[in-house]
Amino acid sequence: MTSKKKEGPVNTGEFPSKQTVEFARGQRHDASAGHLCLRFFQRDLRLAVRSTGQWLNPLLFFVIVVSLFPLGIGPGPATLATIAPGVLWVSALLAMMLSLDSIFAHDYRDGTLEQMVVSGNPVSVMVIGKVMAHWVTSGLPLVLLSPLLGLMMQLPSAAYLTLVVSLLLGTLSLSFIGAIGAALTVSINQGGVLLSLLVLPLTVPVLIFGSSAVSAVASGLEASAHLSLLAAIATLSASLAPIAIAGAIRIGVAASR
Amino acid sequence: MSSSATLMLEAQGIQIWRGEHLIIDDVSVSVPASSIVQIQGSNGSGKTTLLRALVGLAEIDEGQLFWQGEPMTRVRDEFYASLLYLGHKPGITAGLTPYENLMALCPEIVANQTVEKETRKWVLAVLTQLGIGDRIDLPSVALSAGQQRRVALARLTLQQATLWVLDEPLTSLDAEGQRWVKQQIQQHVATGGSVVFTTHQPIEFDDETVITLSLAQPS
Amino acid sequence: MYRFAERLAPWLAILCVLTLAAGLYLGLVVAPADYEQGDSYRIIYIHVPAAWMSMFVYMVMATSSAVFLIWRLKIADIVAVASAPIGAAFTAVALLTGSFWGKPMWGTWWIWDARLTSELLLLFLYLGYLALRGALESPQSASKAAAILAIVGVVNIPIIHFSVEWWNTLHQPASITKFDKPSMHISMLRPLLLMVLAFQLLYFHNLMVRVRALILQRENRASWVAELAEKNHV
Amino acid sequence: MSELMEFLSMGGYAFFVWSSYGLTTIILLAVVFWSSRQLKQSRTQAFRRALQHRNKQ
Repeated sequence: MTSKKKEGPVNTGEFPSKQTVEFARGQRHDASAGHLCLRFFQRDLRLAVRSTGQWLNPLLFFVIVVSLFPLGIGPGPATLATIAPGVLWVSALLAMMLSLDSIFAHDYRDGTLEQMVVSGNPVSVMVIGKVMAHWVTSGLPLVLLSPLLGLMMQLPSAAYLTLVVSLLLGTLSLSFIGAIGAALTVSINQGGVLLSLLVLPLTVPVLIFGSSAVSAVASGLEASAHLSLLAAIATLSASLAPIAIAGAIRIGVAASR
Repeated sequence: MSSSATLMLEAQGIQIWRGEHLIIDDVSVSVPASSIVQIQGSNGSGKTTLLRALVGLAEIDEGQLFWQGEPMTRVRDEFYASLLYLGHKPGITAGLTPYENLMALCPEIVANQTVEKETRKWVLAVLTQLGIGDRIDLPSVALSAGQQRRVALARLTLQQATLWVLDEPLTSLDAEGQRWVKQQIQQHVATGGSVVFTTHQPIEFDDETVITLSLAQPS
Repeated sequence: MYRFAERLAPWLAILCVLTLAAGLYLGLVVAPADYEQGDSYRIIYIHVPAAWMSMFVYMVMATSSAVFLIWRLKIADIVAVASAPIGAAFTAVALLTGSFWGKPMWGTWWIWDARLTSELLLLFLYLGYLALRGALESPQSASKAAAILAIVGVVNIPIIHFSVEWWNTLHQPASITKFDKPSMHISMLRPLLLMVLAFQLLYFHNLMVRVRALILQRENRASWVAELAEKNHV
Repeated sequence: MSELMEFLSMGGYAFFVWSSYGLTTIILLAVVFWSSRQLKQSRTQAFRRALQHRNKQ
C-alpha cells in the first residue's frame, strides 16, 4: 500500500516503517466501548479547555442570577434563607440550559456529527462521552461554586453539604435530559429557546427533589430520602437518555440539507 | 476482498421528494467491487442528496438500499464500518489541530503509546503531500476552507475502508491536489475497493472503467 | 384507511351528541347539589373528563409514536399528529375548569394543587411537542423527532406526577381539603361516566376527521386520490 | 319560570359553572370546526393536485 508516490513539492517526513502501517490498520474496530467513550470525553474536554467561554459563561450566569434575587427581594437574612435553596437550584438549572445546545451544535455545523453517525461505532456510547464532558465543564463548576453563593444567600450552615451533593446528582441528570433536547433541536438554527421549552418540563422532578432536599436539611430535617430519589433519577437518565439522544442525532443529521 | 463480481452498494428505484417537487425520480445505482461510479449533474440536480441517501444521511421516500446483497437495514453497522464518507462539510473540528482531528476521525491510526511517534510521522507525511504539512499542529480554525478539505482528504490514505463515498472531491483543489486524489482513487480501486463520487463535469481516469450516472435537472 | 375513517366519522358524531346531551342533562339537572360545595361541584362534569382525556390522548400519542418509530407505519404518525392538538385542547379545558372550580372553593383562581400542577406540566409537554413538530422543516425528520419527544415525555409523566404529589404534601399541610371529588353518590357518578364517554367519542370523531385531512395532504400524489376527486366532482 | 331561574342560578355559583361550561364548549367547538375546515381545505387541495399530477403523467 505504501508504494513510492511521486513526491510533492515539499517532502520533509520520510515514510514510517511498514510495521506501523500494519499495526495501525488492524485497529479498526477493536476499540472497546469504554475506550470509545473516553476518546470523545477527552476530545470534548480538550475543546472546552481551549475555548474558556464555553464553561465560564454558565458559571458567570449562575453567579449573576443568584445575586439578582437579594437585589430584587431585599437583603433581609430571614427571607433570603428561606428562598435560598429554591433560588440556588433554579439558577443552576437555568445555567445548565444555557450551555446545552453547544454540545452538538458545533459538531453538527462542521460535519463531525455526521462522521460520528457514519463511523460504524455505536452513537449512544460516543454520546455518553460527550454528555459527561458537558457535565464536567458546565455542571461541576456550578457545584463547586454553590457553597460560596449559599453564603451570599444566608443559607444555614447545616445545608451546604446537602447543597453540593444534591447539585452534583442533579446537574448530572440535567446534562443527560438536556442533551435529549439538544439532540432533538440540533438541525434547527435558533433551536436554543425551543430546547428549553422541550427540556424544562422534564427537569421538574430534579428541581423538586433537589431544592426540597436542601430546604429540608436547612430546617433541620433529614434529606436522605430526597437524595436517594435524586440518585435514582440520575441513574435512570444516564442509562435511558443516550438511547433517545442517539436516535435524535440520526434524525437530525438526516434532516440537514 | 470480495470477488469483483459481487456488488458492493446497490440502490433500487430511489425516489426523494422535497415538499412538493420530486428531486430524485426513480434512480437506481449499483456499485460493483473495484469500480468507480461518477454521479454527474449540474448544481441543484440533487446529486448531493442522492449521495447522502446512499449512506443513510438523507431520507428516502421510495426505494431500497443493499450492501453486499443484504438489505441495508440489517447490515447498517457493517456497512458503516467499511465506509469512508466525505461530505460538503469537511468534518474537521475548528478547536482541534489537524493531527487531533485525524486521530478522532480515523480509528485505525489511534495507535497506543509505543507507536505514537511512528503514526505521527505517517500523518505528517500524508499532510505534507497535500501541501499542508506545516499546519499539522495549528488549530484548524487557522486553516482556510480549502486546507480543511485537504485535511479531510488525507483520510483517503490514513483510513482503511472498502467503499469511498465522496462529495465533489476535486472542487477547490489545485492541479497538484486533484492529481493526488485521482491517484488515491486509482490505487484504492486497484486493491479491490470501490469509489462513488459526485462531480460537476465528468472526470477521466486513464485506464479505469468509469460508470457514469448523470442526473438531469428535475422537471 | 381513508374510507374506514370516512365511514366511521358520522356514527361517532351522532353517538357523541347523544351521550353528551344525556350526560349534561343528568349532570346539571337531575344530580342533587353537593351538601358541601353546592352546585359549583357540577363543574366536575367537564373538569374530570377533560383531565382524564388529556392523559388518555397523550398515551395514544406516545404509543402511536412508538409504533411509528419501530415499524415505520406512516398511519401511526398521522394518528399522533392528529391527536396532539386535541389533547392540548383537553388539557387547556381541564386547567380552565380547574381554576374556575377553585375560585368559589378556595377563593383564588389558581391553587398549586398536585393534580392541577401536573396538568399544567402536561400542557407544557403538549406545547413542546407541537413546537418541535412545527420547527423542523422536512416532514420525515419532524415526525421522527416528535415521536422520540412523545416517548421521552410519556416516560416522564409518572415521574413528574409522583414528584408533584410529593412536593404538594411537603409544602401543603394536609388539613386544606384536597382537590379530590366529593364522595360520589350513584346519581352523581352516572353523569360523570357518561361525560367521559362523550368526551371519548368527541376525541375519536375529531381524530377521524383530522386523520382524513392528513392522509389527503400526504398522499395527494397517490392515484386513488385522483379517482376520489373525479367521483366527487363529476 | 321560577324553576328555570333557580336552575340557572346554580345555587349562587351561576357565574363559575356557566362560564366554565361556556369556555369548554367554545374551545371544543373551535377544535371541531378547525379540524373540519382543515379537512375541507386539504380535500380541495389534494384533489386539485392529484388531478394535475395525473394529467401531467
